[in-house]
Amino acid sequence: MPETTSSQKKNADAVDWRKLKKDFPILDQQVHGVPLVYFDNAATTQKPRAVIDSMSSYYLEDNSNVHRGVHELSNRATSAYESARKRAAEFINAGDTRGIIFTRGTTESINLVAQAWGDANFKPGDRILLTEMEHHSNIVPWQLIAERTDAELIYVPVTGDDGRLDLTRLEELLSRNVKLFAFTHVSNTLGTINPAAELCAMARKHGVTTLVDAAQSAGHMPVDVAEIGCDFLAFSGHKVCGPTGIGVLYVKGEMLEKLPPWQGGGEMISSVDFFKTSWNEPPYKFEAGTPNIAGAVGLHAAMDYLDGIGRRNIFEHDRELGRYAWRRLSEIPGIRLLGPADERIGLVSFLLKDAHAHDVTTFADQRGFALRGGHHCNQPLMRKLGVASTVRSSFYFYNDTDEIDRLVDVLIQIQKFFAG
Amino acid sequence: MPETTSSQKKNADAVDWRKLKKDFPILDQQVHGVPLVYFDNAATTQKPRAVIDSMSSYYLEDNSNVHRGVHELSNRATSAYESARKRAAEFINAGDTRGIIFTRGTTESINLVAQAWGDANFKPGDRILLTEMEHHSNIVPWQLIAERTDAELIYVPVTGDDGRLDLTRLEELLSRNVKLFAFTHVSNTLGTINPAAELCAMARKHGVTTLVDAAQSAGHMPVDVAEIGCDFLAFSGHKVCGPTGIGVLYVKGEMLEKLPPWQGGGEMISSVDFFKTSWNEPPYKFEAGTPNIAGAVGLHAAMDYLDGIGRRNIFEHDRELGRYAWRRLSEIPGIRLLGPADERIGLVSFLLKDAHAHDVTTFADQRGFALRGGHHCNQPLMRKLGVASTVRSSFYFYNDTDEIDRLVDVLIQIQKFFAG
Amino acid sequence: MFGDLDDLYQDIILDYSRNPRNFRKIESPPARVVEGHNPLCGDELTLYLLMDGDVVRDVAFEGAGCAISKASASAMTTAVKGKTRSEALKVLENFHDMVTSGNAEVFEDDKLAAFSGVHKFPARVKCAMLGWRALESSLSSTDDESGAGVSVEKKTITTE
Amino acid sequence: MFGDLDDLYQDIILDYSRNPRNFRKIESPPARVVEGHNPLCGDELTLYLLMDGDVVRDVAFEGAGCAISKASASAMTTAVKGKTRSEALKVLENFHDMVTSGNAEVFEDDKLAAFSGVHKFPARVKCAMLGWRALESSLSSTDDESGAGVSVEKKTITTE
Ligand SMILES: Cc1ncc(COP(=O)(O)O)c(C=O)c1O
Ligand SMILES: Cc1ncc(COP(=O)(O)O)c(C=O)c1O
Ligand code: FES
Ligand code: FES
Repeated sequence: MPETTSSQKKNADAVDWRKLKKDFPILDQQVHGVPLVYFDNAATTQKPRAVIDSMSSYYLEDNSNVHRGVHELSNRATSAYESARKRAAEFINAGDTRGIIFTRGTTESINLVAQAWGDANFKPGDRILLTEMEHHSNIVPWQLIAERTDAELIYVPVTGDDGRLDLTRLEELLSRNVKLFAFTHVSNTLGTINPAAELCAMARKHGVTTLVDAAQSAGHMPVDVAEIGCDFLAFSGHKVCGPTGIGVLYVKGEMLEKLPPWQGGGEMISSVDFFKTSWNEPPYKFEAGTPNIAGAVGLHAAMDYLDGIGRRNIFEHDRELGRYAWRRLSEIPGIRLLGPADERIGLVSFLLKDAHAHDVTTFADQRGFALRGGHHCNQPLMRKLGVASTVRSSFYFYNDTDEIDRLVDVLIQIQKFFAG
Repeated sequence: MPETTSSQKKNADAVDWRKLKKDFPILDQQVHGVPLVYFDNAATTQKPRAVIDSMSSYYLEDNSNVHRGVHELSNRATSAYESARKRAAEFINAGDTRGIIFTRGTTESINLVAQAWGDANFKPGDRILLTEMEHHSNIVPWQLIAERTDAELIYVPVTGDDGRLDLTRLEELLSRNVKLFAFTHVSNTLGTINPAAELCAMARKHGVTTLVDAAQSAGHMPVDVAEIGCDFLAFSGHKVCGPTGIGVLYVKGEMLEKLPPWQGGGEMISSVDFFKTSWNEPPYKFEAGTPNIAGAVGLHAAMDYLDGIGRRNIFEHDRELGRYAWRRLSEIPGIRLLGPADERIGLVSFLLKDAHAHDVTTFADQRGFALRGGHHCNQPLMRKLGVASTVRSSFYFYNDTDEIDRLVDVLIQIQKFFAG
Repeated sequence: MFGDLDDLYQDIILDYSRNPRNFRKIESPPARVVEGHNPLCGDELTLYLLMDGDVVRDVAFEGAGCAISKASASAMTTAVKGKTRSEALKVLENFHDMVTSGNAEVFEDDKLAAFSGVHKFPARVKCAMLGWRALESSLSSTDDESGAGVSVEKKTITTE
Repeated sequence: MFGDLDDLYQDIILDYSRNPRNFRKIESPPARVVEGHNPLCGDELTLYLLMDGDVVRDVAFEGAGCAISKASASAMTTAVKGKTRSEALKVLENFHDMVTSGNAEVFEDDKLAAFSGVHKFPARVKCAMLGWRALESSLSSTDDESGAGVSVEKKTITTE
């Protein structure tokens, strides 16, 4: 988990956050006649002009198919695509580009592991360990492969409203014939930051393979696969200021050779006969068909943009917002706040007394606030917490405390409106 | 196969093709100090400004995640995404948006059918019928599922250099316990247009399910799934003037309910429990995770753009170029031209005497021509034709006969250069 | 004061949601029981329907949903009680037309007209339809010969 | 006259490709046989290597590739004949450095320097390396005790 040192603290203070906001043209607009406040960053982040322009330039100047061409445009497209891969390797400190597979996003990355690795490795009675705070994208792929292979799912419990993993049980759970432990780095509903390195170390002790869902962490804090020590890690471009339709699956070196191919098609082959095919080397072996080339270009620009600010700075900025929001929201009578009070990302989930989450978000929308209400693709967790839905307000570096103050005012109005 | 009527002929003549070329900024550039001539359209097409701008606008004004949000941006993003689906249904005359599944491209569409439908339907000894002119993307997914299910692949032969399917054998092949017949609408190496409706009708007679690979046809001629009568059809956005990272799988109504889910995750569920999940309705059931929203927006603009010109007009224009190229190339001594002399798309594959395909493309590139040399992801076909690679020049509506004349001059130079 | 919001959350809707009508169980059997589920939010509503031949003798619901879904289900119960099956289905059809088009003509002078504002909030149409879709599903099931109610396990409300 | 093309297709390369050197079989056994395969284009090259202890006694190739691959394989055979295993591998390393960097210093006064132009054509580096990678693979295999050549089924040349 990121530590704050006083020198880094200074860095975050030195960033001109207001100026960065100007890089996001979409934020400078009115909705329903009032200024937009975008607080739905956990669903998707906005894109800075540099990212949008990088993709336009690609199509305006360099567009071609990759890898098998020898002409100028094809060379440019190939080198743009492959340098995005190199950048992604740096972004998570993967060391080697062979372990960087481009996918559509976190969901597809996890499905690849479940269907290719899982299918080859799970035997009847094997256990797949998840946590109760997983996103549907880190549950359903495992249910599907568990059914196919007669493996079984078990879950690390969440403690309650303060939303931590009950780690006292982990050791015991890991020893129950577990083959794979898949968990989220940061919860998209609770805001909890899980101690990924610690969890992976424990899993390794038991010979358990690990997958980290970094959808909510990759754009919000430094993510270092060497430090975490996981076997697989997944994240989405659209949640790190990048475009939709692109994401990354990281695969650790020793896993790469053992990972069977998943989708078949162009690019992923070395040689094809009518009845027999040999595979290309990783990462190409796992990328069938024409990839999302422009998406990779946009993701490259997004990673450059984020690391230009510094993800540790972003983390500190957002954490301050999260703490501020938590404090201000606590003032609202009868509000129920979910997740840990600290050691959290810049995200708050809550329930107002007398007002349903969707009524709150509809009302807030008319006041310009983009909030998300619902189960946040965390239905099992919601059921455990005894709620059908929550309101979620998730922040990013272009948000500020002033926006939070205005939100609190509107929430108080809403509370009154529905209480009658 | 498209018929030319005299009235449509007039339409094609009435289009100002030169003016359309101005919609493609990328084409107005020099490479290696000479003007670019882009003849690699079968690999990927270029994008008109309208397509590029549509995606920028989406990110500049409307970007949000889809479906589960109630705020303004989320409504806009959802309606942009769903109206792209509606447009795609029109584009191939699917009637119903339920059968339009957004994927990464043709390859992923075929893998979805192979892994979800194939896995549920193939039994040991069942046969999967392909043709010898299939792209790797319509071979390898079937090899993978055949291996898993102990099904068997069989192939409709290609007649030889004139590159037609040997249809005299089809009836007999279909009767050999075939469960699925998957074939390409248009060959990406030979340029052959297969009589898709006829092939599907024959398959239907034998109770055989059909999949049409429309990667090379969707942007080049009218494609009408009702007329073709197929069960599945796949195409890619990037080959129809749209962006990379988006494609379509069409599924016929009666197949939809029987198609099991493939990838698991957000959006594709109706309700998730820790141990059990129920699926959303089609098409959502088949779209796990955040989709390529901007990609769908770009594809929408591309389909509008193409149908603004008229795909029948494009077909006629390109066919003329193909015929012209065939005639002019035939003048080069010792050239070997592959595929049928007529009933072909605007695409020519050939071999020069004394010059290897990759030497030809490297040389031509220095003269500004983007050609493709290689096996074009058609290795089994190439082996059958006794070649390792060919040079392919593939045209689109922004190309013209003048460019072809210049290509012929350069090819004659190349021939001389390597013959010595 | 609140623009479009006032159209959506009219006084009668707020009242119906705070004090839902026919918010109770009906014993089953003889009542038919259907669970409606809105996959967009996860809300669930249980509908109880007691038929007398072709006529809705009693109808009631339970569940924790949003203001729109509770108010709409309340209004539905008061609107269809005493109606025949086909009359009830006709009201449903008109109601659906109204919440998607905004045109409240058919319901002039009726409390149901209060829901016409929903059409400006496309993401909330499913909320307004939740109780109605459960009713539709319940009406289309048949009581078995023993007279025991038919319990449809769970009905996902996917079409608006 | 042709700019970068002249750098790539130098006279000596054209000559070597039109009239490849050591373009023949060597009987196996005793020769080792390796098939190199370039997945980018599908071209295949068969390399025959006859060792005398640690020394390359004879080396030859067959196959239908592009001008670059044929010329480079030709040059390779002439360059490594008579060299020890480690000397040959050193030449390979230098050759690879040159075709990726363009720096021909090590090969001054050598026919191999003609291939330095390849570095301007990144998509063709694999062509220039095809024969060399087959050699590398062949050198790293060992003859079995009977003295029969080792036949490596097929070696895909994926790294440049
Ligand atoms: C924790 C977590 N995992 C996975 C996902 C799925 O990401 P995507 O929809 O980009 O595939 C999300 C985003 O919704 C998430 O928050
Ligand atoms: C006939 C055919 N099928 C399938 C494909 C694969 O399409 P994609 O790479 O967009 O998935 C192609 C394009 O290369 C093709 O030409
Ligand atoms: S938000 Fe769940 S029914 Fe309205
Ligand atoms: S093109 Fe095949 S080896 Fe050069």
